[in-house]
Amino acid sequence: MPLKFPFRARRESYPPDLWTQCPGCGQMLFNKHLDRDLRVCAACGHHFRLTATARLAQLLDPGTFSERDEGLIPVDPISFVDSRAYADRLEAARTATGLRDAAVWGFGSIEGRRVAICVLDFGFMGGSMGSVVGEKVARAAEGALAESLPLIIVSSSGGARMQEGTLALMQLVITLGALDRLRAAGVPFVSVMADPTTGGVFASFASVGDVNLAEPNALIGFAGARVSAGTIADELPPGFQRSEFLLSHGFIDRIVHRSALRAELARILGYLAPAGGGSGSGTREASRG
Amino acid sequence: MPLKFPFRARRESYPPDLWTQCPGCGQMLFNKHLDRDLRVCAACGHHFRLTATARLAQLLDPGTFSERDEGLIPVDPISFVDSRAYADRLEAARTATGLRDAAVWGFGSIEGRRVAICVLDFGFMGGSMGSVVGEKVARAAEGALAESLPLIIVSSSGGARMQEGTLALMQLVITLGALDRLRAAGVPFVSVMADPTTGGVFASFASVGDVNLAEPNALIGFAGARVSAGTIADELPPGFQRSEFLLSHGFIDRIVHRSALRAELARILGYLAPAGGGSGSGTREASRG
Amino acid sequence: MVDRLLGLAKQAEHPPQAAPAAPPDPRATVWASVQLARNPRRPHTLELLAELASEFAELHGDRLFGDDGAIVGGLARIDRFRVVVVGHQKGSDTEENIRRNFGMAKPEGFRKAIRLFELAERFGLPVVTFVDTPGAYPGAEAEERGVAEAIARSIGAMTRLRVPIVSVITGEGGSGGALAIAAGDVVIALENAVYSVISPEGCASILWRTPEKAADAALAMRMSARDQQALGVVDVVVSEPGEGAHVDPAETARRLRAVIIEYLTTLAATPPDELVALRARRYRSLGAFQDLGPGPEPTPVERPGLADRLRRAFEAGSRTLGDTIGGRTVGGRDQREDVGRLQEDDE
Amino acid sequence: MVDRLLGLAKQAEHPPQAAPAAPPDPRATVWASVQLARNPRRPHTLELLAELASEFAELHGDRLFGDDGAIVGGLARIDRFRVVVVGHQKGSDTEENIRRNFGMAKPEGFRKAIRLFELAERFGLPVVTFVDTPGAYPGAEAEERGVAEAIARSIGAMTRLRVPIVSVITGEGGSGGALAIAAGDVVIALENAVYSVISPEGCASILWRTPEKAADAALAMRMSARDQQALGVVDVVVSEPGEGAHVDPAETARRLRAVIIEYLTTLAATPPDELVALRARRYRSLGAFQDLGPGPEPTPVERPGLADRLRRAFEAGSRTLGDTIGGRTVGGRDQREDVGRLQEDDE
Ligand SMILES: [Zn+2]
Ligand SMILES: [Zn+2]
Repeated sequence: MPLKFPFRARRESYPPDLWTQCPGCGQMLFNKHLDRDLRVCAACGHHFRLTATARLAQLLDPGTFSERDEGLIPVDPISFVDSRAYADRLEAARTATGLRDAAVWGFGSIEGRRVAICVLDFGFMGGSMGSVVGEKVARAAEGALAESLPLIIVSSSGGARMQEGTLALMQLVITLGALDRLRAAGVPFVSVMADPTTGGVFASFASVGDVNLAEPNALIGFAGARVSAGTIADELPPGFQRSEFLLSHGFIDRIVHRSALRAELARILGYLAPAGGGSGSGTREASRG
Repeated sequence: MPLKFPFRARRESYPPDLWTQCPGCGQMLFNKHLDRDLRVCAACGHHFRLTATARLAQLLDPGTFSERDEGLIPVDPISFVDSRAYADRLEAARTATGLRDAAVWGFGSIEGRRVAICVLDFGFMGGSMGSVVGEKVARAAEGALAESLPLIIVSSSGGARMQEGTLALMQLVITLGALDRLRAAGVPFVSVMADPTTGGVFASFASVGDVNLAEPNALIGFAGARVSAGTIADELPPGFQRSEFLLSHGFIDRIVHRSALRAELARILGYLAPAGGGSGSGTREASRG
Repeated sequence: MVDRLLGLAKQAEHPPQAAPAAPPDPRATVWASVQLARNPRRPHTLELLAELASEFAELHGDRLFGDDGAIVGGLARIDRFRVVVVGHQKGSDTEENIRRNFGMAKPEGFRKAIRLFELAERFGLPVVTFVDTPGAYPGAEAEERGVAEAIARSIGAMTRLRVPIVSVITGEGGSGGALAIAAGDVVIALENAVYSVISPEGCASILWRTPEKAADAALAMRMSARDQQALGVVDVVVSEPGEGAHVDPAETARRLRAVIIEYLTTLAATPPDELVALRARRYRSLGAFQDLGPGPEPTPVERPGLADRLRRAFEAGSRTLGDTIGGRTVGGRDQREDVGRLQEDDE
Repeated sequence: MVDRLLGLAKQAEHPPQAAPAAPPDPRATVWASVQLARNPRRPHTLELLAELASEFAELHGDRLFGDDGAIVGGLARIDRFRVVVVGHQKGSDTEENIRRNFGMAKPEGFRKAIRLFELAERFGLPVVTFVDTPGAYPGAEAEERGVAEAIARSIGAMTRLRVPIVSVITGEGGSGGALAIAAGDVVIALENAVYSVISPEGCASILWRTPEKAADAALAMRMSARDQQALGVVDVVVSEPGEGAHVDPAETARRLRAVIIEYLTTLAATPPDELVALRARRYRSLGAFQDLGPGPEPTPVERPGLADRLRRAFEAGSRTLGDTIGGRTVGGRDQREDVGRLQEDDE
């Protein structure tokens, strides 16, 4: 079942016949080429953000994605209003992206290997995690557990969604609880951190992959760099909160260029969830790590 | 069964009618008073090292100690000779201490609570761990496991015993394996680090207590301070490798004055191994931490 | 079991609140709570323990990097219960505040908490946590040592812990740094405690573009203890003496102690499997969304659920909604079937 | 099962050693091995993996503090086996040596190893470790971050791991820093590898009061691979091509690969409970002592055990005792009954 969006498709901000300036190197990139290059600058390697649709299309074997829980929609549990009501912000995000919220999950295949996959879309309110995103991540973990399929989550999020108050915060518990049950059952979870992975998303599911991958130069951190620099008068170290910083500090296994991500995932799953039951590996049992 | 040593009793280096100079403050201490003060300087609090006999006498309820495996004696597995043969060093240590090796273990009571206890004696070749010490620590853990009694180990050791070569090194595996089985069974282990606790003893059983206690100002470290300073030209931080340094770096739960150690052990065991099965505590089960 | 807890939550709310004389300005009211929650004379974990517990043996260190003064923990005796306590500790003066980093934990604080949680589980000891922090330390060294990972691991440990966990929000429940030790089976809050996904100043800076609007943000986020109770995030609110906990720490501790003991009593009788399953259910119910079901066409008909009930409740303007909605909010998810693979033997 | 492993150990020692032409000076011989073990051109973990494994995906970091270049690890495919590899990595030039800290791991290196061991267990992957280090880093920062605790935890993790562990001493087996990743079900050593409780220089400094006596210390500690095989610490010795591994890394890797595959094959067929029990037995047998039994009077009659057999063997002056004593030494403990509470179903 192909990916289907009940709402109007997102208006591509980069029409294919126009040019986009790379924020990495300043070069003007022809959008058609940028799309062909998986939205990575051919000159400097800057990774542009991807929509959920584009991410799934890049990672999964064509035609294999089957979405789950597409009917989950956010509500406005605390009637949140700042300069604009949460309900209005949701409506605007729906219109802009064609998504119902910032997460999409389902089953699909990567190089013939079936997986459960959940991707976040930064375009929907900064990929922020409210109740729908938390629920979808948890259901993805439960779907992976039920079918003993590896779970992949691709994060791109500013963190918890303020407009849902502490209910957004509770999604940290919900997602981590579901992932802990997955871990106890010995089902693999690979976390992929794309730009940005911050706040409550980094402080929950994104951190705890059996293997943690990151795209190059993604912003990854808990406190936003501005908050961090503003609150405490530290001189920030170079590369602060970027993928390479996280790698050298021990929180990321590998930094993977987008063009290699699909093959890399297949390769890692070849170890953690070998097709055919792992004849070559040792005795497999669901031991608690 | 009281503690009994088959060999000639250790010649006390501090006859009770003489004085000892405190290395902490330089004061002359009357030995009788020093003994009364549990061999702690009344002026500056310097903790003198204790023999295994004195340590057991201080910690256990009188007359409750029953030694186990007192028949284990070292051999000279690699015919080690430096300026002196290992066999000769063993003989000299035996004569000086009345011990067969640097560890004594058995069962006893602390404030009426039965425990398995193993103590090291620095006087026997620097408390070094060869095969006998490793075996006794392992048997103490197994004794604790068999009787579901808490285990206490009081360390005072320079580390692995070079004269037994890699067989001494293997005692790290032997002791840690036995302690891991104890941990899996939910039987508590309290490690007490006395001066000094270094090298292979610190890198094995002494580090992994459910609760780690230390006497004040004990030397505790992996590489000897001289080795460490000599090998790498670091400026050593103040208090390097002393109890307080270890506390601030997160490896010790509490620093306990010798006069409080017995009560402190009883108090902690009151939580981890409550007499009467812990009616007030939650459901008790042997879960793997 | 859920009913038992719910019943308990209602009873435990003692002494009953007197009805407010005049309808207060809700913005001023919540901001007053924020100020009280931050009052430096407010009793913190160690001050409360001195009154609550008959014995406390502090345990130090994460066994990895350091001993974080912003989170304290150890073995304590509360009435007939032997427990492991973990709590934030702010200072009561400048010197102590610096030493305690104003209650803002670094990764080593959360990793100490994890170590103590696992110690508690290994020896079958219930856990009691006291939550009072502006948030995790936002400095560069905390980022370097993985503060987000440490928070995630701590929450994860709490979700699987096979012993009871009673969490008490005593002051500021600041975001992930609070939640890291607040994911209990039951969440108690002092009357003037606050709990929010981000500090009101942070929220105001981002959404109102000025920290001056912090009181507005506090109101919009419904961060008061009573509003959190209405949401179901807090189970029971314990009233404070006089103008606030700081005027009578001993009485505050006495009131908390009674509620903690009631919950420990109930939870200690719950088998570990059930405990873990109920805890998972508790948090899973704390999400507000609708499910339109599969199919390409949206069916925007809202079922009356948690969200509706909350909206109606909040629109009524009451500050003490918890009373009307009940100690724990479990609605809105009743019609849903797939709450995970939990054993729900007694339902 | 023990017999199976013993038989395998004997077979696996290929190609057979040619008898030495003239009796060599044992002190010079062991010191030559120390020099070869330290030869900067000797292949280290990554160089060996390039030949041994058809695929290697390095995984980084301890999830706590940093990524230690002195210990590498990841997922590898060796023949038909998918395994987790952990190994020391020295540099081949000055720049790399500085980056790799000369193969001296800090706490984060050992904690990365623990993380990978647990990953291996969770997914049922056998572990292969490559050991080549002067020792753990002895600097102040390693002490501050608990290098001893990290080593202890790593060894502890290996004792309980429910997957096969094949350890290979490829160069310097330096004390606790080596053992931290060397506590395998089987320990293979290259012919010129060395293994000791302390560096020969360190031993000489303490016991001879001068590092100049390092060669004497090396001999006294019996640190050559063959002597370690005689002790039972090493199970099988793999000969090196030509003057040593560095002259033909590919051939060295080829020979190691065959032995590793043989052991992986045997161990993969062993149920996890048995694996853990056999591993415990293996190490428990590596202690040399006598038991005079209870009673106040010593009975100094030595039973012929491991110690006697070793003493006789070493006094014979042979460098290749492993051949005569066998691949694994399990004697000396045969009469003892209390080897722990292990399941010994097949004995
Ligand atoms: Zn560019
Ligand atoms: Zn003194």
